[in-house]
Amino acid sequence: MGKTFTKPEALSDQITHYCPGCTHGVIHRLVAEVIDELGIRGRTVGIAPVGCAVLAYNYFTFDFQEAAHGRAPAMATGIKRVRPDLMVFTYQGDGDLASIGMGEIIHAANRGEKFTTIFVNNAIYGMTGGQMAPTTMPDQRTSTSPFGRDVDDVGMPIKVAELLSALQTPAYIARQAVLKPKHIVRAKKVIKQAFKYQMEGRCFSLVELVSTCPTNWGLTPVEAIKWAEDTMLPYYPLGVYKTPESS
Amino acid sequence: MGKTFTKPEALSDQITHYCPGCTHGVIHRLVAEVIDELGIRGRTVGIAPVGCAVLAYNYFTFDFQEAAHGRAPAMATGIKRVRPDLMVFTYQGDGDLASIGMGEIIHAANRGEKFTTIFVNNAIYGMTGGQMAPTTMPDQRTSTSPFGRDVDDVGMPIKVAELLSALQTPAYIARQAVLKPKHIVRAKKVIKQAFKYQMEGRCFSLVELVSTCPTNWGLTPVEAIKWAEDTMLPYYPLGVYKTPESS
Amino acid sequence: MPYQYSIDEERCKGCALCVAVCPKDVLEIATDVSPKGYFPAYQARPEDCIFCATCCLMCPDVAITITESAENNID
Amino acid sequence: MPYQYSIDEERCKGCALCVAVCPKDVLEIATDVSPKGYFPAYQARPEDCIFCATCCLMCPDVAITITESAENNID
Amino acid sequence: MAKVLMKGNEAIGEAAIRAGCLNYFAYPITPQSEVAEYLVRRMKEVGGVFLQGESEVAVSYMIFGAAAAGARVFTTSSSPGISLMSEGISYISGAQCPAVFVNIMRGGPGLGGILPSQADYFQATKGMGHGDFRLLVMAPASVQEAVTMVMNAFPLAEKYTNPVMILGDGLIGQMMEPVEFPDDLKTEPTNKDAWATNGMDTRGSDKRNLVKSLFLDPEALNQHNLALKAKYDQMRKEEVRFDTYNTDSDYQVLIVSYGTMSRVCRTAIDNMKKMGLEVGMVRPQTLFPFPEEQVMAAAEKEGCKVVASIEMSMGQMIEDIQRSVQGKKPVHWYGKCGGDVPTPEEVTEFIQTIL
Amino acid sequence: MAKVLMKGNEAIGEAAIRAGCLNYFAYPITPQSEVAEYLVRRMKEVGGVFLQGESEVAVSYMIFGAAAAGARVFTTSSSPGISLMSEGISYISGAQCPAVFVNIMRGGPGLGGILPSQADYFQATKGMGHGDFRLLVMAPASVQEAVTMVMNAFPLAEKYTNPVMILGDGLIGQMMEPVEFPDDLKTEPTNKDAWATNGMDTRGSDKRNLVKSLFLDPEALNQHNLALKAKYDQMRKEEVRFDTYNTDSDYQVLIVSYGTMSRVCRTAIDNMKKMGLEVGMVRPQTLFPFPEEQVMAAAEKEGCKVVASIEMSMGQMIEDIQRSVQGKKPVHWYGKCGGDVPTPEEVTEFIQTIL
Amino acid sequence: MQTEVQFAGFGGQGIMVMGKILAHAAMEEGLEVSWVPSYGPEMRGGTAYCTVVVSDKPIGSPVIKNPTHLVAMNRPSLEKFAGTIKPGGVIFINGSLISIRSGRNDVQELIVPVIEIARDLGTVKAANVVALSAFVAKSNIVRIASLKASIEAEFASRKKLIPLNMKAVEEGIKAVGDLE
Amino acid sequence: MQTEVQFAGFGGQGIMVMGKILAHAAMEEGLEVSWVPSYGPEMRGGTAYCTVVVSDKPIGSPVIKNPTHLVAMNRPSLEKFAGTIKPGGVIFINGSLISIRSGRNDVQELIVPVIEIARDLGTVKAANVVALSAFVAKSNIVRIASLKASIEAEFASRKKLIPLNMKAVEEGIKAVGDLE
Ligand SMILES: Cc1ncc(C[n+]2csc(CCOP(=O)(O)OP(=O)(O)O)c2C)c(N)n1
Ligand SMILES: Cc1ncc(C[n+]2csc(CCOP(=O)(O)OP(=O)(O)O)c2C)c(N)n1
Ligand code: SF4
Ligand code: SF4
Ligand code: SF4
Ligand code: SF4
Repeated sequence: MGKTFTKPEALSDQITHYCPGCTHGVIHRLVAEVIDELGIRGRTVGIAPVGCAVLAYNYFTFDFQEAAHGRAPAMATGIKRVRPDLMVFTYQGDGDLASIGMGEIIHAANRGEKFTTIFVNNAIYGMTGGQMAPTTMPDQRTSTSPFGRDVDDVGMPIKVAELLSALQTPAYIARQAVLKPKHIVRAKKVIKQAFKYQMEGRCFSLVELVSTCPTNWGLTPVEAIKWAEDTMLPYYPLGVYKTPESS
Repeated sequence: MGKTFTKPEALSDQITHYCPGCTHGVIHRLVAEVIDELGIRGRTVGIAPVGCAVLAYNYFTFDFQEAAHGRAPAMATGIKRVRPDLMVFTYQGDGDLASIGMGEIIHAANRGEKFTTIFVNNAIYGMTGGQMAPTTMPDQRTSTSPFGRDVDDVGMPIKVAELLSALQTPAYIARQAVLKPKHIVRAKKVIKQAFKYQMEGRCFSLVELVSTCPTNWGLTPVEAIKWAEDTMLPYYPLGVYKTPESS
Repeated sequence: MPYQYSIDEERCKGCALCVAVCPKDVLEIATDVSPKGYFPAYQARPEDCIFCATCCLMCPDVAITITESAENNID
Repeated sequence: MPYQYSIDEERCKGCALCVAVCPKDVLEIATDVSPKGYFPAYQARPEDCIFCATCCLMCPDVAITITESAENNID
Repeated sequence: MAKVLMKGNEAIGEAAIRAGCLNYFAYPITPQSEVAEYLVRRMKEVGGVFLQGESEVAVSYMIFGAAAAGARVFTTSSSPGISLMSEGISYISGAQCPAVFVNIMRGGPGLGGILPSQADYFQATKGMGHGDFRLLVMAPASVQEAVTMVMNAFPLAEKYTNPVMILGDGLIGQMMEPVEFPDDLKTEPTNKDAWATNGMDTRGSDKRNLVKSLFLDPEALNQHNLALKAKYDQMRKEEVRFDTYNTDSDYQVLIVSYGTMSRVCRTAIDNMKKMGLEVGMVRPQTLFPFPEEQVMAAAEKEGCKVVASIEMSMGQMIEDIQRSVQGKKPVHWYGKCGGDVPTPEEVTEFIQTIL
Repeated sequence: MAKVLMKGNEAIGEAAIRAGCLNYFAYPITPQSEVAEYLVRRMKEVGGVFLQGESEVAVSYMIFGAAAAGARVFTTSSSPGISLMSEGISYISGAQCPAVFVNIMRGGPGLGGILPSQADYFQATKGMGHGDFRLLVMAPASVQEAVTMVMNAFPLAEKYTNPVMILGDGLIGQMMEPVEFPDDLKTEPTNKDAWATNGMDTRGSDKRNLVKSLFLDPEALNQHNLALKAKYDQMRKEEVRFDTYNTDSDYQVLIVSYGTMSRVCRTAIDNMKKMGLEVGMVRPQTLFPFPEEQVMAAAEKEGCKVVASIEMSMGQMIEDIQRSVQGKKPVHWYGKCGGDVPTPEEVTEFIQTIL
Repeated sequence: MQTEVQFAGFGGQGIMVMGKILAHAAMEEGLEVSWVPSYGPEMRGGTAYCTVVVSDKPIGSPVIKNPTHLVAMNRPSLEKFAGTIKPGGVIFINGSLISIRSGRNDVQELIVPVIEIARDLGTVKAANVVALSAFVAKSNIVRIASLKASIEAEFASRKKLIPLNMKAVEEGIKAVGDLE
Repeated sequence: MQTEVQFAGFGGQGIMVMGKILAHAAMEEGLEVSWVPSYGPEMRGGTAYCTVVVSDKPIGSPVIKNPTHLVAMNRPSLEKFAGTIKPGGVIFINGSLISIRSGRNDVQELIVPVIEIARDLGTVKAANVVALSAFVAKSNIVRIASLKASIEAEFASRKKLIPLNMKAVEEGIKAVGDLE
């Protein structure tokens, strides 16, 4: 009935620079576990974003590239076009993917580039000290929305999974969370499915993960989990939004 | 029973540089008529794209700015934020808006910037000699898809009206055509409605117009109309996709 | 009939879109070239014109105008 | 019982997420600071641990490991 | 107004407001995000415009659109963000609109680092984008000077209808120093009716204005470029600013240095004086136009043996110094480019090696 | 292989393939779109990769990703498009990946025009992006030379793990001239296992590779920049290329000119010879590294009174000439920057005015 | 010895191809050549120009202010370039579309109604080859054999057009003969 | 005369504010000041440093390799900076968290258990003000009056905290007295 648990091989021993309770760490582990289970570590190339995960390459034990802010999907396109046999994933935050990188992710998805995107939605810019992101919730206070996000002034939070699902090209698009153990179990499943579609050369795949940034939210890790559940989950419904079969 | 017809005041006398039968000319006229009818010529600023319409400013009789390729929505944002009283519209082709300018149009729409976009979808890059656009139809031959657009390689044509309608911020989004007199009548209606929403400071508004590029399609103007009706209209359904009321 | 119909040879690029949409089949494309190097449209059967302005609506180059006028001369 | 449970003081950042998810309320946060400057988690009631690995699942820092082992010593 | 202790980034934001610039568009990037975090509140107080753009590319065109509509407008960013504005700044220069760009430089190339650097000298003074254009570039050496330069930047941008860049290293943005602001607020922008697309009704004119950079006729484009060149030549005549230190001494070495680096050099010069070694310094305050004659004159001075370009970059300003000195004296380079500002001790050590 | 009559843009595409570069990413822009229109067919024939990116920004990162994965890759664009690659090229240089960028220059700034220009000299040779990096820049004066330079560009990019830029004016792309291609195809890229992220299995190694430009530790970033500087210094030593014309005569004037402009000068020099006026020319084939010593030597030559920088820009290369000549001779500028290439007659006229 | 030919006309008259065929022929004769197009927005619909430079030594400036010869396929082109041609050169005039003359007495004018000739051959499309052949026959810049070879190369992918174009060459040459 | 103070500790200990209060106080005394933070990713969670330079003439280098004084709020900071301080300077040691000593005999060490003192005042948050006050009392860089005024200015927006902090100042000064 009991279970053993140890660090996956695709994950390095390095202690992360992430803040206490930051769920980036959980997501890193899930990706590493999937890569181990699929046995693709030797042909995987990860692409780190510019964001708190900029140092992600220190925490994985396979080839990595470091992208410019928002451009990871273009780099992944470059790799997959010249080396379709490599397994490529981008790891991007919401400022990276949904703000400066919007053009790149939409076009990569629309071309059906055969790589996988792990999209970490923590509703804020972590790395630079808590500015507003396109995914910041209505009335959420950030360093550039100190009075709360005013949707009349800057619009509604962008639902990336839904937006990308509106494209015509077949793809696998899912949203999960890493707030509770049950989410984490499901998150791993969809991440694995996303990589499988890539292995089959089927389609572009993206997994959005509702995540936390206790530091810039000004909450304890436990409070942050609660806030994300209460505030983000109702606006960012979890589920599989698109599959190559459905499209 | 009869009707009179003369050039609107907002349109200059200059003969356009457009190819014979190019529907850019029709769209220019409709915009000019709407501006005359709303009596806003004196407070309107148009923004020309980089594309065949780069010289659009020669054909209108009010203030104009010339944007960089794809960036008209950012320029319009700049104007509206500092001068909300001005009536601002961008005039953009499909390469301009849907390829290089995707990030700018999505974010302007999502912030709910209160300007109007006239989006000319002619399924190709006209100005530069007929390269493939994100809106190029499956199997359509262009100078960069000489064997026809291969959707397995570069994905499906992007449906801009549908994509922008997937955003959460209230907006007015419609698609019409300028292929037949009946389309043209309707097109003018939606363009007028778009400007009205702007006048009321209600929301962002965009009108996509299914248009032609006889020259780069390698067809006569009359054949081009036919091709657009037969090929484009089924894929790009006409109608109003979103209103501030509906959202 | 108080309307005056005219096609501006300077503006017409001979695209023939007007010809295609005219409900009364009034218009045709000229056989000789205009100063601009195009073969312009003209009213081959002006007497059939009902001044519905459909051609005007279609013309991308605002080459056609219909104005009211006392006498009925068509050029 | 063939499992060995351990929390690596070097890795633990004291976020308490494990504490929050433990179904048996086994874990608590220490009152004294670790060499890393954090207040790490520890098993306050190891005897209640059912080795469900829920804490491992939740831990962002892979600080908790459960391995099989002959003897049952918990540190 | 009394002295206040302020962080450079915040002082820059306040200076813009004091200069009557109530319009700010920007995208966050270390080490200058505090400008936005300061202005998001201040602009609300003064009824100005604050918008976080989706990217630096977009921001550069928001600036273009607003400036072309006749507004006084500025943005701030740091090295990678400025690179993304390359095309936009070229367009704004070509279209002759006034705007102010602040670059709080960080280490490069690429992602580089976030600590102080001066490695964008070439970009700011020469190759900011495609085509023949120049920015008027000012380099502050203290928070107070940053304030003064920002306030001067707007009238200069409007005088030349050309973008002006404030080039500061990370420390200028991050340091806190006492600053004074003039009390009078210059909230009235200059009249731009002659060219701005601010609406015909606004101007009460029925002549429409057009802001563009396209000139399809080659002769027209050539004339346009000659007109731009004339503006840059005028800047060379009228806008050169510089400062000197210990140049009345019989210096054997002339240092040319700017920004925070020049302050380190000042300390080094004091130390060397104590050691009996006289070193003079010319500190360019404008990097374009570069104080060519002044550097030449200082280098030619009797007794000066060598010239040293001391920069937090791998040898960029040295090219302008070499052009200025025209081989009259040997020109050496010393610098570091990783974020550690060279110390006075290191500068002193280097100076001794070239003597 | 026999001579073929080919348009510069197509010859450039073919040259890349002959150089073993089977990967091309680009975004259309006049006057170089024919490269893509040629390669979309050829890449299919040779089983290479062709992709039209959504923007030049994206293309620069497709190039980065592909190069970092160990592929031989290139792109082509024109002035505004190159500006949009500014950040990307800085990243690629910082991450030390080999890649080739072709800029078929058009008039600027901003949208400017689409006719030939050389106004991106500063950008290519100095301020391409933020941070301390240089591109190796080659400037062809004929279609055949464009072919040769493109073919040399790839090995050079790989030798220095640094981007190389081919800087041609619009005519180089649009002209048709006879060209010869070597028969042997260099399809085997050099071994990049030491650094490329081509997958551990591919390398049969369990050491992972990492391609990045971030160095948070200031000393590490400084060392990194020193290492880059060392490469650029090596280029200065080993890669300078130039050509001369009529320099064995007793010329009174030395012209420095490159690209199509230099061919106009050659005709002008012939004409002036007939008029009894001897003029020599140094034609830089590499703009970085710039042939400083060669220009200096040619300028110092007995009898040479003045030096003339003749460029299709408003005075950019002249700064490198001034640095090189170090005041030994006066340096004048003549140029046009709208698309009209100055004629031999105009050059002759100018030369007479400076004598 | 260097000769420079300015080709000019409407878009769609095959101006660029004429220049290319001549340049190719000269290249095959071992001469140096440059073909310089006018490119730009005037391309769209409007006019089309190109210049061909042929020389026995490396070509300096490919940009020519005063060409030695002109081939004018429509009136605006003649009006624009007639004055720029060097004395002694050949000015070819498409008689089918151009009623006026160059107004130069220091050049050799060659007027051929190429459209009619081509129409008689079965397609006006061949008018440019008729014009080129007549011009070559007059100016002797390349041998007729080289011209033919070059045309064959140009139409290699559309072989069935070759006989027609060979006829066009003959007619072009004949037209010159008839005039002399 | 120029003095330079290095403040160092964990993030969250109020290091930056200590420096700011000192700099502000010196400014109000009409002196030149520069406050230079360490910024960068180490911010996140980890350590926090800042340097304050106070001088009677314009400040040259704001970057100081060998400061005259050190205020070390945790052990790593003391270990890192103890060796860099100029002879004769003051090294303040947060006795509550630091068991070791600077190992320097050419400086004046000042060890105060600021956390306990602050806790007695009601909140450990005040520890930094206790430490700063003790350090100022020892180093005399600014007058206590200026220090107090500066603290009042710092807490102007949270006035109710001022009395507590004034007590903290007194306790800091007292702590130094007790040691002498
Ligand atoms: C071109 C450019 N612009 C801005 C930045 C500054 N920057 C670094 S990370 C970041 C945002 C990070 O937020 P997000 O993508 O949400 O990731 P997180 O840190 O929250 O995980 C920004 C704006 C940069 N490095 N480069
Ligand atoms: C940065 C930049 N990239 C590319 C170009 C070249 N360019 C000019 S117009 C154009 C596309 C025009 O196509 P579209 O937007 O569909 O408008 P159309 O001409 O079809 O009306 C391109 C790629 C440019 N001018 N600037
Ligand atoms: S700042 Fe936020 S996202 Fe970044 S590491 Fe800390 S908690 Fe995680
Ligand atoms: S190229 Fe196409 S879009 Fe452009 S003017 Fe001609 S027909 Fe219209
Ligand atoms: S539609 Fe207009 S342009 Fe076209 S043929 Fe008719 S009149 Fe002429
Ligand atoms: S979840 Fe991990 S890091 Fe957090 S307290 Fe528990 S063991 Fe420590």
